[in-house]
Amino acid sequence: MKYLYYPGCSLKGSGRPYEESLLRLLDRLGVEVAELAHWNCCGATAYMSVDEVQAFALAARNLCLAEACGGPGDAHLIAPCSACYLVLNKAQVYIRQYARIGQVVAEALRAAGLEYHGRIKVRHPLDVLFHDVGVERIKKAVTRPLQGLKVACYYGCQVVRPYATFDNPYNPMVMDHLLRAAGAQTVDWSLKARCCGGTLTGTMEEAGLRLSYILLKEARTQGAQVVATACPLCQFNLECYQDRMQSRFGDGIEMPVAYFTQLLGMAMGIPAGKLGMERLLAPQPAIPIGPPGAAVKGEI
Amino acid sequence: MSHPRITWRVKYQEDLDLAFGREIAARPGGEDLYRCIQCGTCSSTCPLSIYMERTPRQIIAMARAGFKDEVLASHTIWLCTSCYACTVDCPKQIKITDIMYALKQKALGEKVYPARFPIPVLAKEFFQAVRRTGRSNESRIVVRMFLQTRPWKLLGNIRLGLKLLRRGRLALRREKMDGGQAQLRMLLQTTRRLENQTPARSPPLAESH
Amino acid sequence: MSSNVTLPVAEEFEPRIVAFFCNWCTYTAGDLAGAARLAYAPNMRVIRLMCSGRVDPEFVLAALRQGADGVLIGGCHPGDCHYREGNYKCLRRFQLLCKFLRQMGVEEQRVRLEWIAASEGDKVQKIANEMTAQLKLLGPLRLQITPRVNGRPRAAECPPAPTKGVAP
Amino acid sequence: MIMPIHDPVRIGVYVCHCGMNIASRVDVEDVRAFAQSLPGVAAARTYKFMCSDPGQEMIQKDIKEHGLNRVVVASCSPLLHEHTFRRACAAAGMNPFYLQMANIREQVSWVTPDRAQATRKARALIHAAVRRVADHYPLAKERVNVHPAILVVGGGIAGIQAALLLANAGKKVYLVEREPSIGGHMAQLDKTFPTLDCSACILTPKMSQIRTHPNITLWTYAEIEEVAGFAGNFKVKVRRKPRYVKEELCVGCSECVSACVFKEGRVSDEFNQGLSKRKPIYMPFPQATPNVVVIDPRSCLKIMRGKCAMKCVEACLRAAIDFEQREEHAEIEVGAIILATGYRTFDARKIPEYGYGRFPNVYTMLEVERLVNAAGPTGGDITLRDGARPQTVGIIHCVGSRDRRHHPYCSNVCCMASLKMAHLVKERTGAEVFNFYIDMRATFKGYEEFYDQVLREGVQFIRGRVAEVTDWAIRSAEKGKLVIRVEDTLVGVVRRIPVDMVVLATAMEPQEDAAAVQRKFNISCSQDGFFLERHPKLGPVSTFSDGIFLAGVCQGPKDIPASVAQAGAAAAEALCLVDKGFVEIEPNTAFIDEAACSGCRTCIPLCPFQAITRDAVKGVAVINQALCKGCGTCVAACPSGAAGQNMFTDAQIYDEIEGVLADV
Amino acid sequence: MSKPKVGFYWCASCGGCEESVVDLAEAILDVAAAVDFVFFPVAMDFKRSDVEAMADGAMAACMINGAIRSSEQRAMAKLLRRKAQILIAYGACSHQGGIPGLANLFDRQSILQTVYRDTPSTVNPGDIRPEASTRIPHGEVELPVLDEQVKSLDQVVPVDYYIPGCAPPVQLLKDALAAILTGRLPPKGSVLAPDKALCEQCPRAPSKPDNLLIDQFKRPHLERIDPEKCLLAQGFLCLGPATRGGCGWACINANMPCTGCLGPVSRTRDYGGAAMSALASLVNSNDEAQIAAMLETIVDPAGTFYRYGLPASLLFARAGANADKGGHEP
Repeated sequence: MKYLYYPGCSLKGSGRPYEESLLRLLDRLGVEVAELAHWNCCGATAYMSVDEVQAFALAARNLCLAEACGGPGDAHLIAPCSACYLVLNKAQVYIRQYARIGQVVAEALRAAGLEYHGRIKVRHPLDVLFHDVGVERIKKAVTRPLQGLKVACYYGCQVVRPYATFDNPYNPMVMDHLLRAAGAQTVDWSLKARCCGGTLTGTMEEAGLRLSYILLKEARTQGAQVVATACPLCQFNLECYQDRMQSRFGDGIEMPVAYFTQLLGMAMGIPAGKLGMERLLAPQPAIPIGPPGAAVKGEI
Repeated sequence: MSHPRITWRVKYQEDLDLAFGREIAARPGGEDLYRCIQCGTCSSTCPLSIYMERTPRQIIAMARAGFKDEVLASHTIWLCTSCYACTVDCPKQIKITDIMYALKQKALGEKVYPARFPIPVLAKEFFQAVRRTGRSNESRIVVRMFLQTRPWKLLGNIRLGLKLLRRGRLALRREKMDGGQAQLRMLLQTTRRLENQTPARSPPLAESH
Repeated sequence: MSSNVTLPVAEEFEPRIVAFFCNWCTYTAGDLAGAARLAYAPNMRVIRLMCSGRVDPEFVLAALRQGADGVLIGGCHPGDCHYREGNYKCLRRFQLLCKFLRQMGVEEQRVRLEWIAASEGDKVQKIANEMTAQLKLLGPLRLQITPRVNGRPRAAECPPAPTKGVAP
Repeated sequence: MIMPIHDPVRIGVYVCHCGMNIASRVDVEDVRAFAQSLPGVAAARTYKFMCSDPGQEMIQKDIKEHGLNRVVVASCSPLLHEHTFRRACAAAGMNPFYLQMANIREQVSWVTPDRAQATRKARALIHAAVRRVADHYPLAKERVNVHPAILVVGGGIAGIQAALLLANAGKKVYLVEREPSIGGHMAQLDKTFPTLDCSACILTPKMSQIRTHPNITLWTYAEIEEVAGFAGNFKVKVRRKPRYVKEELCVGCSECVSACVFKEGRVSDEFNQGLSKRKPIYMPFPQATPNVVVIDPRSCLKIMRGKCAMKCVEACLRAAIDFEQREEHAEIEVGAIILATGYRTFDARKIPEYGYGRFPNVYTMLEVERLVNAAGPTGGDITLRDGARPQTVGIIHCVGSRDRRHHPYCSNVCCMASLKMAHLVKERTGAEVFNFYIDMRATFKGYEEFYDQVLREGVQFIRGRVAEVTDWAIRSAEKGKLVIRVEDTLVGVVRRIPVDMVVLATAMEPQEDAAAVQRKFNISCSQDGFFLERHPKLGPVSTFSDGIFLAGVCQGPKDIPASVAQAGAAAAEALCLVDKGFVEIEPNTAFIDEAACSGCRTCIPLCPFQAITRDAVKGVAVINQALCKGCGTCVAACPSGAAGQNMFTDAQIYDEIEGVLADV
Repeated sequence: MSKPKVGFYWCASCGGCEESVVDLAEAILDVAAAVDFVFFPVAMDFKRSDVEAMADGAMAACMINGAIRSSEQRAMAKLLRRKAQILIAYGACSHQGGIPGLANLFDRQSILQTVYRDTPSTVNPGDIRPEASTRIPHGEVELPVLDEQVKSLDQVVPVDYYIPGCAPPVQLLKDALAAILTGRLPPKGSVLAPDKALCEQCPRAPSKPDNLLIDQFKRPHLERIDPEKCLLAQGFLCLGPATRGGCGWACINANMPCTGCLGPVSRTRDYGGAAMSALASLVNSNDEAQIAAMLETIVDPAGTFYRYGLPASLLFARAGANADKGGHEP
């Protein structure tokens, strides 16, 4: 199966390591992806607060473009950013469910020379890796297992609810399974899907930073050596504000925060440089890498 | 010691705006507003409710009772990060996140948010940037937001900015679409025109059970 | 005809819907909608039959001929028929009839079969509203006029004689 | 059959105001004047309450004085008052089947807010009824004798009560229960609210009466296979599962259980909600009725593998154990059926936020009932999984109830059950007890007083639906506890309350096989999946299938007093039917016009009741009137118009179609 | 006493009805002896002007075969109605619209387009279409105008009797003539044929099972047909159960299923509706998708169930924008 790839604005900016590691990883696993040409902003969260119909129109344009290059059947569009993932899915639901939104969007699309038939499946990399590629294939590709590295898998909010169906919104496990396949040990914690504070870290530090801080603190309490994320905003919040958390809460949290794709890539022996590891601000995860060629043992 | 200051508090019905609740209920996602049984699940599942001067449950009660001014001026709606926990947990399946969006839109439309309050400014800057270029450019938006709200904060962020810049995670050039801008402009213009004609604020066609 | 006749201001088109409801499920659901005061469009007129299996495609065609813009058949959910299988017989006929109606240019929204259980008063409301709205969008069913001549109608058009008590 | 009437048609039309129910939305005077103008209408009147005595008398007077031979009543649904007006017409000497009703209340005034539109629709429906009634012809109801026995399905408190009442009235009763013992959920409870009587103490005597009553045949471990026939004459097939123990020989000494090769229980004990283990051969619970052991074929070595030392057989002095026992099938005839099939409890795993199944100390209410019970797995000690006593207990109401994601309805009993549990926990353990409720519903006799008592006992009440039960500790006092996160809505503040034990008041929901049972008995379910009563107020225990009645929670969540009361009502209804001795059958049967039938046989395979056969001599189809139930499927299918249906002839239906469509 | 004057005219038809008269064989001589043909364009040289010259009611009886589709046919039907005491619709086209009536699935515009432009064999570079009147060097010539739809005779003029069939069976014609000559006619409006469906006395009736349900619909040109067994029981769409008898089972005897040319019995309002109801009821499945799959094999319900009678059906013609007016029958 061939996939289309919708990076979204963040993966071209602060989320560059996510894009780099994701594309390398998919390449290594033999998953073909092509970046959607001429894409625009998905219409995410902040946009929705100003005008949700325009937000849906933005999302719909991307879906139309994807449909146009996807051929006649259903096409799969990978959206790695949680906000993009949510908005692209939400737009599909609302266009269908709310007649007037559907009409406005359809008419506006027509005016722009576009038409949407509803054939796009918006997918998150977690979903694709777990359900399409499968744990077995990942296990096979692992050459340098993570040797019991204790990882706190952090999913964040919008990737597991309310439009995602690939995992349990209360106790998601897909990332845990993937990283266990790479030899990591994942910690069981209750805050996997709790909000990281979103854009509040920049606008309302007291609230936003505390949310991120709570996550890091609980991850450390549960014994995690690294937090794995699946969303550029989560990663940014958890990683880039650690010094500020220190000054505000007087409690030093030094915790490596990496994209799950980076960790998987490491396990597959992809050089750190190719995975954007050096772009991380927080301390690099001290990853106990197994000898080359070692296989993952035990059940996941 | 002075006596504690006591004030009287009462709400007269004529000072309430009952149409306000109906208007919110008429927006997409607002359709179940009047179904709320005030159980408080939204408030307790919300990770930010601890910062809110009124819990989401209270906002809903006030919105439908017509406390328009209090609701729109409330910080609560701006503290919502759209994590959708309330929407998923609500036993009455009220789309609370959407109601918060509707209230934010209303507040922006009526310009009743507090001055120099960064969250709505960020939303607006984001909106403008996407309209102009089709994509958002994180650094520019953030800089503009700080300039408008708390310029002194910008200094504190310079260090972080530089760090990111060194690591190639901060794009100084304006992020642009690789073509299709004209089409996008047409799309957004038409959407706006159609919306001004008849707002897309109708209840859903069919509810999925 | 003179061309300067002033036409009355066009009223909104009010479609006419004939509904055949089975006694046990759908008609009861209609009563329930009433008891719950679920307001719905006044365009649907219900004819009570014991079972949706009693619905003869000829009834549907006759209703369309007589000026109905839509026909709704309501029966018990599959498996719930009071007479075990009447609703399935209805489903079989309905499917063939629909195929024919498509050939005749009758849009699929005009003739519908819905399973509505005795408890689904809200579904009666929903479907009456939905169908009325859809028919308003479609406009009147524009059947070709068969001019009826002054003479005696063909035997096949006579109301069947044997069951008639007395000529009105 | 068809008897043409040669008198000119004289129709009386009676438009009911129904107080303001119709008159407030329909211009009844306009409708009356319209009816008066229709051809064949000799009289048209309105009245405030047409179903009242003066209303009926008005119709009867007109029949006599105006020589009416047809009557149209435009009022409520025919399902409600057709019988009333038929009786009125018959009393005035008119054949009752000359009546037609136009439903201008449920179909018009109650659902059409606009007065002009409502009036227009009422006119159309009356027009159709007037057109149709002209085609009516006289019919007569047939009488069929009723079989005097009664079947009660389900041996919980409702079924027990109904069976005893009927048996005491001298009726033969079959009580069929699918579990090995009767008793139902009530047998699992410790105390009952609000009086706190011991559940077993009040239930056990009734159970033993069932066992000994000469008029009752009790079949436990048995299920209904098939139901055929109709009110007064049901034929029911019952399948009796093998219990591998001869019921007539076993005296319940349980020597076999002690002797079983399994020294300890291995199988999760259903009666104790899995909180203890039982052996493959077991007594369901001490007061089980019949007091007979049963062998579980899914765990017994002899049955599963064919090899076992069979110590149980050795131990039984009465040679009651019989591994050769096979399923038995019985066929019974009954006149009436009472369904009392009960409920099951909501699976709390479906609300993962509450951690049931993940955190060991999160319990369901029914589990804690077993813990409290002296005969339960802990001998009545309320303990946590590790045996410790809880210091703080949180009871969460509305788990799965009042929740559109699961059950939108209120389960009715949980508030009181939670109050009772709060009282028992506090009394037995002295723990601090928190009740988390959305609304407190304590509405029957003595309930508010009980609430008051529990309040005085110092139980904490927090108004708010719990969002989450978590083991994520923030403060040190929360370490090792279950933290309940809730908004105290009366204060408007989010609270975190650490507790040792969480009790979930899970919803009552329809039995897993409710839909299958519903189909078997040919009744309806309401939207929530419980069995549907004929009328929510006036027919609360009847169903749309005559002769089948409902008792207990299978009709909707209710507590013990309500179940018992409903069982009494169902028993009374069944008694009325059986004692009357006959039922009258609606004459809406199908018939064949022999002169028109070509003998094409299209109708024959379509009849669900095999009522149609072919007369080989005449070469035509013949409908057996006794077997025909009047669905009309054959009539619709007949390609040459030879089949007809009384009360629903083609002519009547075509006239109705034309009537509703005529622009009026 | 002079012999009764009789007319015989054709409208939109194939000529088969005329053949059926020839099928009277020697009996035609008796007919010729008993009546006086005053108008019979296919056989005798009378002109329209001859008919116009007659007094109204001059003909004792006139039979018209063929459907009505053009201005000329309409005019002739009206003329003959005036001149005849008894007007008989002869044959399926006149009775119910017949096979030409299937044109009501299309509008006139698209029919003309197909015939004068789209068919592969058409060479019509100037896109020339028939005109009501055309100027030629010798003056003006006129052509009949094609109506929007095909109608049965009684949709144009009042009809007294119907002789059904495509073409009518000889026996029905003989019986009708005898009835006319002896004056022993049934009430006006009657179809002069038995009022029971074809299955009655069908030679294959004994082989029809009592509990027949159909698992698969077969098409006669694709399968071998058992010459003894009930055709419906073999899965062929035989319309005998819905069709008026009186044809003498001609098709059945030729090992072909009944296609319904004699039309419905008197108790049926819509022939196709009744036939569809009966046949669909026999589909042996309760599964929506399976039913649909079985009905897939009935590729053309309109052509199958309304082969001889679309104009006489309740829907008459394809609904749509080309309706004469937006309204309904008054």
